[in-house]
Amino acid sequence: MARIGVFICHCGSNIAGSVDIARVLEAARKMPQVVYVEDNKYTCSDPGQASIRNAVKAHRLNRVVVAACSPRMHEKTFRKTVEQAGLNPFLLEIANIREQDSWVHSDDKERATEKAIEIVRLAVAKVARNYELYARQISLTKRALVIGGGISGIQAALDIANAGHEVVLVEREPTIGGRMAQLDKTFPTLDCSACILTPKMVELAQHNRVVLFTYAEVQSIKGFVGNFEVEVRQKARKVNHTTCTGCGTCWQKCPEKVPSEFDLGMGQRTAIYIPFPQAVPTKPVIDTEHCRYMKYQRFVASGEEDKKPPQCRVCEKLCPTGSIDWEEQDRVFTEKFGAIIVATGYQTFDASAYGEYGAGMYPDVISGLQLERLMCASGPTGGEVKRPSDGAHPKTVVFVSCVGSRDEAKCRPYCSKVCCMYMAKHAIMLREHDPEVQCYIFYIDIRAGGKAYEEFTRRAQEEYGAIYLRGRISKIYQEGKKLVVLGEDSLIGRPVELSADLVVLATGMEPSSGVVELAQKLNISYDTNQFLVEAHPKLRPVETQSDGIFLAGACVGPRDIPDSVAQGSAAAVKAAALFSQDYITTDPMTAMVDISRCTGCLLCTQVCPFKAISTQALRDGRVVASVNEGLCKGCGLCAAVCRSKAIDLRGFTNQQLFAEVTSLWQ
Amino acid sequence: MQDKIRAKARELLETGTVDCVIGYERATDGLTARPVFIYGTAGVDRLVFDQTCVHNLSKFLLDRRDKRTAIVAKPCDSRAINLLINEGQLARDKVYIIGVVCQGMPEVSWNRVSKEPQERCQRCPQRVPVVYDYLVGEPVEALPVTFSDVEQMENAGPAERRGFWLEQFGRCIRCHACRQACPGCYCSECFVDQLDPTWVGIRKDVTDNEMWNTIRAFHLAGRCISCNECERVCPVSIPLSLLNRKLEKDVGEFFDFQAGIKAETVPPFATFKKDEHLKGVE
Amino acid sequence: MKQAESTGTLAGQKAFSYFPGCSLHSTAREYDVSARLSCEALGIELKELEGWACCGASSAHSTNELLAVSLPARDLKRAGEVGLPLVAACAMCFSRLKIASHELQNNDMRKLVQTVIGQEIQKTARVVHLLEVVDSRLDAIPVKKPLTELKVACYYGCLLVRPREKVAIDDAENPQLMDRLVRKLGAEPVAWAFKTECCGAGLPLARPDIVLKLCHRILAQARQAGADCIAVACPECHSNLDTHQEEIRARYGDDARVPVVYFTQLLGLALGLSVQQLHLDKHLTDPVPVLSSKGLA
Amino acid sequence: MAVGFEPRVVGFLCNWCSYAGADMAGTSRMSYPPNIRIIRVPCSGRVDPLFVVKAFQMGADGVLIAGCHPGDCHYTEGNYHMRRRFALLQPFLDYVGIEKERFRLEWVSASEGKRFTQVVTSFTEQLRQLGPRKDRELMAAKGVQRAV
Repeated sequence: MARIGVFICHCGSNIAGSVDIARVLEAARKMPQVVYVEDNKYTCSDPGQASIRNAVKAHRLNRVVVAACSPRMHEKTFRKTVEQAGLNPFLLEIANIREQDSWVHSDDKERATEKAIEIVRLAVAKVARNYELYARQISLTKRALVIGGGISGIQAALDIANAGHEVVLVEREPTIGGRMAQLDKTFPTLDCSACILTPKMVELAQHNRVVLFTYAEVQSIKGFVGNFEVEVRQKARKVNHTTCTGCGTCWQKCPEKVPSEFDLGMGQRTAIYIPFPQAVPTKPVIDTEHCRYMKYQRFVASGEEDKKPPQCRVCEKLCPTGSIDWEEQDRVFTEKFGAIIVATGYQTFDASAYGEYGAGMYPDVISGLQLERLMCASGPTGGEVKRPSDGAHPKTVVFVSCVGSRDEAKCRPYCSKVCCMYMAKHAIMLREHDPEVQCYIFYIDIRAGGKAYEEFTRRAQEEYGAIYLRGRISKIYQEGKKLVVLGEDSLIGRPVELSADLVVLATGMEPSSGVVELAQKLNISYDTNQFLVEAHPKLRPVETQSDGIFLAGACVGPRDIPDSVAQGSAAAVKAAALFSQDYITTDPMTAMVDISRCTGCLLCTQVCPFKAISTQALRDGRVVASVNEGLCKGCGLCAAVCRSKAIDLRGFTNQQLFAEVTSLWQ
Repeated sequence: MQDKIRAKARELLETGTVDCVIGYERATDGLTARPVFIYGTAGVDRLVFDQTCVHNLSKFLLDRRDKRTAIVAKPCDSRAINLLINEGQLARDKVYIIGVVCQGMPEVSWNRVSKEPQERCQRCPQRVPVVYDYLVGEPVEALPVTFSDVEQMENAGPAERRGFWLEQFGRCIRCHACRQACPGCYCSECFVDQLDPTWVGIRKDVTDNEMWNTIRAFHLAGRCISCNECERVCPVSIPLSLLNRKLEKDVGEFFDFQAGIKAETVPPFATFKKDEHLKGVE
Repeated sequence: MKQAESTGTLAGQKAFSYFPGCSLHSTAREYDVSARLSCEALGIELKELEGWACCGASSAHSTNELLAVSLPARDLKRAGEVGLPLVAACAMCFSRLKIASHELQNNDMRKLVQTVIGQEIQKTARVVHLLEVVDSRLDAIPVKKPLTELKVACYYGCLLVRPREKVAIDDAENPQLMDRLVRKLGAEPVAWAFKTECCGAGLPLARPDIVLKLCHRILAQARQAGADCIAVACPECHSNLDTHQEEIRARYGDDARVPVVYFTQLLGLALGLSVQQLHLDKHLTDPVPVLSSKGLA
Repeated sequence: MAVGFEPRVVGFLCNWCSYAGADMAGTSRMSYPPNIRIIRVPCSGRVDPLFVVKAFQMGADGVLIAGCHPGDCHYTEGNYHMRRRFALLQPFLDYVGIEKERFRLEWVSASEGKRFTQVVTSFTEQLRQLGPRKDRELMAAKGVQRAV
């Protein structure tokens, strides 16, 4: 039998001013199972709380209703109060008679009072059906998985490792470093990108608490916070990395040349390769599609006889350690983690979507990232800026901003944030490479929010002579050796025609390919632009709706290096904070299954947004639903769709809600 | 038809493909049919099939979940089997479906068979079972679906509709025969029988009856396969198909979904589309 | 108002209401003739819309928005009553009809238009361009005389692809419909950047300097891309590009001459029709020499 | 319209958006008719049609379900499920004579105190216009007996 105490708060005059407290007290006294009522000036004050504690003891109360402000305000406070009084904290309900009554009906005391009585009635009806709930403690694996080895992932992995926890970093490319490794210099300081990045890459590779899996991908993910089980697929490299010393003989001698992905087609690599000289690990992989011996093997397997291609196998012959392993296959292994950090980063927008710019049609229309490779001293041209068509040194360079950014027609409505800055950087660096270069930059707005960013873009204009023209480009076409650029200077309202040697499209950022599939595996959400969605855009920017899964870097949205690094560190702290506990305490308001009622139709498993419901086979052969409390977030979708009412939600049970509805007509 | 069913049943029992054949036999009035369970070849000749075999037998399969069973299934019955497979109640490989082509069934009651097919059969598009292992009868084309009965009710004024249904619900005696006959109603403990909370008052009051009938219909939204057994067995002749068919119509219109057509399908309440525009929802 | 049936496939459609428009009955007769003959050869029935009137192009649409919708609205209503999709060959007519059917979806606009034309619009026809119709049965075109070795610069102009939300039959910057057709006919569509560049539109009388400048660039680019001829789908584009070539040569000094033909003429040629039937000998910059040189005329 | 008729409205508000939106109306000292009784649910998707029908059975003049805007669900997709359920339930109840004007699904975010007051005000006003439910009269006319 419930013994309910009702505590009505005046909240000074906030409630008492428009609600007749005496009448509410009187009505509450008559409600079923209510054995004690009292009112307080301020129930949340120390004396108010003490009064609740005393009444619980004096009147042997086992349920408490506090009629006061919104539960969003003080539910936690009063739960603690009843807990101090020796009750389970979930034997409390709040009747919200301030935000949802006295404050909105201050003009009608009579009806505000009536409403307050009914609000209390609802709470009494509900609390009578509350029962003790206990948070569960779940053990956790203090080991983190970082997906993506760009600067953000590297930072996150290093910070977690330095905090004393084991980290596994999975990167799908043959090297870590990500997009930052492709940059020549970084704005606004013009630090050499490799000079600041490669030491971090090496530090990571050598860290005794870090395990690095490059050329590997996450295949599947099961489990929940503290207890993830992740299958990782190590793609076949055809090179034994334990014996390989990275001497480089193989990739220097390999005869097969293919366009380099790392150099974005501006240069070539061999079929056995490392993407760039400072790659980590500095050990090669064999590109099986282009390797001559692999082609030969495929040819033999196809059964055709004539014109066999050469067997090659030069790398195998020259390798001093015998590390070439033609038989190696993809390998899948399972690892356990307590937290996952997603740092899958971005790729640049494919500018061929803009027919008018001629990307892909004219060799001298290139992207910003391609220009980085042309300027980089360790790039394909040794840092000499030569245009792709004829190797000439461009003297007039036109930049086009917002290619794949701020353009709803291309389904890229967002600003990519870094392009304005890198265009200014390029203008400065091109002048430094060759003082005769004249840069024209077509922009929509100059977005240079950031420390020393605005100053940087001004320097590009004032000291390096870049000419900024506000307007969009309508067309680019080839005329002889020149590219004719048609556009508009919208500040003077006139069309502009420029003859350029090189056109650089400031392509924007978009999420890396495959991120949607990964998000689906992780069961985290992504937005219409396929960027991953944070738990709260302001207050929980590196968390997701799934506990234990964190986000860092440009997979969340366009960001520059400092922001990506900061987020990597932030996500690392979140993971480390999780690992500072010995157990994870779960919210007890989760779903539960009455197996005697469950028919096994499993509609609940289909609607659960968190994949928290799985199945369980009973001894009699029936298959019924089973809730994983670690995954359940307590939305109650399952309870609403269950026809036999076999699944219910603690804290918002069928009994409680039903009692609330019916109490209104008592 | 009957001969083919018997021959198939014999073959299935002889070869041990199944342990039992669920079909129809002649009832004691000598005119109509009733369900029969045949366990051996000796009983095979009891099987009949004609215009009086109105019952949906599929629900009997639930008592034989783990045993290999053959069943005589008309088109609507076959949809019920798909539904049960979809909802994990049956395994396809345990069921051998002897499908029969159906031209519509007459009204049948004890010792009486109507000349015209029942109204529900006149509106039924399916003439050939949607799933079967063996088909009896020549396939014919499906007919267009019509909802003129539902539309007529929709077009009546709200007060007229309310009056009509209050009268109908007022007559309900809460025998729950509709539930017992329905292949979609297989809950081990129906919400109407639950006591805490007592979802539906145990009084035979019109409001409680309304609760029962509307929620039962809604539990079959996107699941009802239009066999109309509920209405057939209703002792007070409440036009339950009018409720079920309203939901069938809306489910078809809103979600382009028909229950029981395929076993592998995602029912409308198990999924959603982010950008769907649904009538009445802003 | 019933929405124009917009979802059906064009491929299965045998008969269309045909909206020739004023140009195809006068200066662009060769477009009309070649369109009709080609369609006949393809088994497409064109039924000229009875009582069609001005589509609202040029003067109307640049001076009075309501008039520019009301004029085609009347045509759309008539076509709606016929019940067949309405096909236009003239890009201007197509653009006006398409925009009007878009505007009529707006209840307020429709009511206003109804008071202007004094008729109630219950149903309008789906508006399609002839290029879309031909494209819908591309695989079924019975090519009798492949246009081998003919290099064609496909020029779409602006009206078929802009504005994107209301009209576009293809990508606005690098459309492919005509390129696909030309390739199917055995010719080679050249890659060039001026497919949808402005030809100067209705300005040849008011500002011939602009028209000459724009056309010069288009013609020069087509030549530079190696085109033997330019294919168009718009009488205005045709007139601007074809009729000013001598003036352009006089003004700019370079020989940018290149024949300009309608895509329907190329289509007809490949279907086995003769130069004379298709009026290919009526253009100011004569395409016959280049066609003869490829053995096509 | 009945004189002095005050409809009784049951509102199921999702904890994360609409309940907070109702709180926001309070903290901003906005005002709306006091006819609504609010039941807090974790998510609009928690609302079982049973609760809605029960409320009408008990005599509610109107039922409001309010949740996060599409795309904003705290549980990512609960409101989408509710939207489907509502899309079927509202016309179905209308079909059995509980007018569709009596049952609403609205999206109210935590910051939309203003919108919450507008929703409640317009809903209450609509129900006032509609008048009380006529079940009793209709039953009398049809001779349907109530249980005692």
